Amino acid sequence: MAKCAKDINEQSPWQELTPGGEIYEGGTARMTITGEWRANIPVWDPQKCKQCLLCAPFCPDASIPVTDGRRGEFDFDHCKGCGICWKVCPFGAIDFVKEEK
Amino acid sequence: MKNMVEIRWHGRGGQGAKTACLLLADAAFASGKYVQGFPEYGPERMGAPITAYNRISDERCTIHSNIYNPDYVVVVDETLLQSVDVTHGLNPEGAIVINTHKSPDEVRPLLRGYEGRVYTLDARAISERTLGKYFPNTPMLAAIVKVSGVLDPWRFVSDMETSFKHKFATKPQVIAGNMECLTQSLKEVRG
Amino acid sequence: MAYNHKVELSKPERFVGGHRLCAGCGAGLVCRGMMRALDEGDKAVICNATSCLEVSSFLYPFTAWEDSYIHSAFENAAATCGGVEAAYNVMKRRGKIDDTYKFLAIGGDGGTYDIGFQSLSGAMERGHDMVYFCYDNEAYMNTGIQRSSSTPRFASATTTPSGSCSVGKKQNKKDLTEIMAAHNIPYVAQTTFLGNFKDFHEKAHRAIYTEGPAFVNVMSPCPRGWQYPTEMLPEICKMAVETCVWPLYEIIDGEWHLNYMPKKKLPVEEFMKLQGRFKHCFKPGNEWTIEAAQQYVDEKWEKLLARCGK
Amino acid sequence: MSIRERISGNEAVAYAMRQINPDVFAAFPITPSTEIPQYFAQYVANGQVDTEYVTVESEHSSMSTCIGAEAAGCRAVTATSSCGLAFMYELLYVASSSRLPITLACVNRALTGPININNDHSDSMGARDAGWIQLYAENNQEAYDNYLQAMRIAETPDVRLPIMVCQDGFITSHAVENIELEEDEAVRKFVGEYNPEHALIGRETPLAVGPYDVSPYYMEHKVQQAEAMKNAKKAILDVAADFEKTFGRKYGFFEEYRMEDAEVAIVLIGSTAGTAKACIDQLRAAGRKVGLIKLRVFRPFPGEELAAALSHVKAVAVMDKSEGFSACGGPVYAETCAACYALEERPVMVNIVYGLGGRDVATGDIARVFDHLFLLVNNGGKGPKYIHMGQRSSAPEVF
Repeated sequence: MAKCAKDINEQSPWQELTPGGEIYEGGTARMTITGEWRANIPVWDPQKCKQCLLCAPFCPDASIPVTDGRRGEFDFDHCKGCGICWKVCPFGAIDFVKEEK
Repeated sequence: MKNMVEIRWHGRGGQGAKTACLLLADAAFASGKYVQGFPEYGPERMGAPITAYNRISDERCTIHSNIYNPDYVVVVDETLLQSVDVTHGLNPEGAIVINTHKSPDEVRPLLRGYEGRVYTLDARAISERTLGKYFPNTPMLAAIVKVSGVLDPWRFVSDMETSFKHKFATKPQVIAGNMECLTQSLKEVRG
Repeated sequence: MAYNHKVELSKPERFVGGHRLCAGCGAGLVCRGMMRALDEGDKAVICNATSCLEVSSFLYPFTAWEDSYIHSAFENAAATCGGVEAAYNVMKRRGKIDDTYKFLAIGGDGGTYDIGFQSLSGAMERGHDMVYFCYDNEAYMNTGIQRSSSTPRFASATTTPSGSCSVGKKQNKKDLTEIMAAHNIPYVAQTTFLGNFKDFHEKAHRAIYTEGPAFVNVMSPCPRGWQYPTEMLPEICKMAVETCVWPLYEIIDGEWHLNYMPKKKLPVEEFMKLQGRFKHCFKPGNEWTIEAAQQYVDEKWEKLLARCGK
Repeated sequence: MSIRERISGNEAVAYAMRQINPDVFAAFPITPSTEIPQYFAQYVANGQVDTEYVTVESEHSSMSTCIGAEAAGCRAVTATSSCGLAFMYELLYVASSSRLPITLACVNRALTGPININNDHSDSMGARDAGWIQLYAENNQEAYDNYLQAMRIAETPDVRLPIMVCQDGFITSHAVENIELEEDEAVRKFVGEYNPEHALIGRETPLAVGPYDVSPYYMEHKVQQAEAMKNAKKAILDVAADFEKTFGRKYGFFEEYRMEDAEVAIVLIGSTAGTAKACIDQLRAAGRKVGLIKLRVFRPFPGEELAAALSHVKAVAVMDKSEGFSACGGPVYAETCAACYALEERPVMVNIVYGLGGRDVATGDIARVFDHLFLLVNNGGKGPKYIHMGQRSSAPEVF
């Protein structure tokens, strides 16, 4: 039986799935690339950014990583492009533009 | 079924007929018998007529139906005689015991032609005298033990003492009254 | 301890990206904020009512939660949570575990105000040491924006659509926060997403670290159901508070505290005009709806002020 | 050493629960199972158990509480009847599909409506497809013994399914009878500890329970559940064998009573089996070859074993204490017929729906069933197959 989400997929036979659909580890949703849903993309300008971190708690997709009180580049694997961060940035450090794919 | 005795109790909700039925099962169990004690349930509340049953035998009885042809019937409340056919199916070789101050001959006309033995006991008087309150179930329990002969009466009294000591461990002062109630009841059954 | 935004935001994420909530969904913000309010080192079990959140955050085999999580049904998150808490108590008593666990139930307004209300009320009355978070987006969004008892009057929902003979939902919103306060539990609060999330964080933290049952009602806008562009969420939350449609307050051990007094209470239309679900209210002839909405908000606000001793 | 006692079926189950000292008990009263949480509350009040006793506001929440507690790694138990079980219906499926071995004492009562508090099997039969193991008892002894075996069956690693331990409301639940109880220590040793590998709390890794399962996974998870139910058959027999070795009383999927050379037989569930045995003894004494199969296990359904046991019989009356409203027979009949279909020579089979809402069944009623079976043997099985017994009627009926 597969113990890890990474070993479970839509080709797995029933014998390999966890009973009752249990999962024995946290945060496996990270494997889902929801960044593909995006039509518009936030663009962060570290030069303009004052590291106030007002954007970070407003991201529904936890896609503004913060380490030791400073934000980094967006997690584009999971950012769905809602634009909230762009709206809440008081310093114009985030732009929100059509994404070229 | 070897030596099986079937008993039906008639009472009113709240009077203790069910308790008496279970106490009889307890007493018979204590004397080494196989027992069943079970009430017939409805949604009724205090005061409504209720029925309870005992089967007592020397080997396990597997039957789980109500009792339709009892060997004995106990009537815990004489006012039921007006409304309930208490002798229905009662074995003519058996007997009925009724809680009343009247004599057996006085109540017989209310028994819809039953021709078997009739016993009475004034459970109210005994209960009020010995317990200071009206608890008809203890006297009627003694009465059916005596009438049915299903248990040795004096063995029963001693078993009950053990049971009362357990039941009233926190208020031992009531044990003597209960014992007195049992012994007087055994003596005063009229038939 | 005073709220330190940078410290709180630097904690490891306990509700991670990759969940399948809509872009801009308020529920994601509740989950992140709620989990951030846990002290590091404390473990948690999340009990989730069937909802948008549930189907989006634990789609086999992908869980967005770093902590233990259980979904059982739509109407029983609180009772399920009570069961987990009961298990914890007995395991602690029998010396089977050492860790500290916190128990968080979460449901939408459907699973909280409506179908899960009995379960919630029962769990709160029994006094389980747990917090129930309601992410209140004011309709059954998971099934397609049907009205709930939390939907405000005049909002258009798919079962109370506006039309030539209808101005949307006929009834006012149920005041669940007040009902929960009437349970006389140690902590009840309502909040939403504002500024640096201080109000939300402090309430969530207080709720989690209050012994006994606690309830936090979070207004959580839904871009699809409320019909607004996703990026407008912060503005809508701000207007909900500035118009007093969604006042910020908490009840600690029976004492009512107002957490925010708008400098100038804005007219309710400032909140309504941002959302397509109230669009019909702004049509000629329907002015009365806005007046009625204003009157209702005013009455509720005055009552709240009185309760908070203002 | 067994303890000779006389207690009711409800007290027997409560007594077993006290001996096991489960982790969590979720309690809500409903007639006729109410006494179980009452007895247990007294054990809690007296410090005889240290169970977390949760007095919920409904059966819905009692099953929800059990689900939470069991997933958290605990033994969770509850008791209910009738409408209470129906109110849990959705959660019964959650419990089984989440593979949580919860133990539920079901004191069978007619399912409304009209409302009725007396016994039949419509409550648990309604839940027969919910993925729960179901054991049924004839008397208080079996209710007690089944309860002692339940957790070990349910918690078997390749089973992990919830279990319902059923007995007949009032008929056994409220009837005081002789019983042999076992010593506390012996019971605790037999039942053992529960330490599931994964749990919501107290483990190195977190556990997530109850996902949204898309189509590419759902069927696989259902097959797992079906396999688990098949595995339960072995677990039931294994635990029964150990129970017999430990306590001396023998159990299987069903009990065959005087079936060796029986020409006709009855198949039924629950307390009526005792009444039927008394009737069979009388008929046997008169030289009539009659027998009984009393089903103890209805889920998993022991189809092959039951068919084998009926293979030599000429006519069978399958007696259902619940109406399935299929218009062609009750659930026990349907499953027994399906099981016997594989036999090369099948007995004549009829269904008798009886005892609904506490309608009493006496030995005479059973005797009439046997009479009817002999009639069917002689007439080649002609006549109705779906029969009700015990009702008043203005038209001629089989019974």
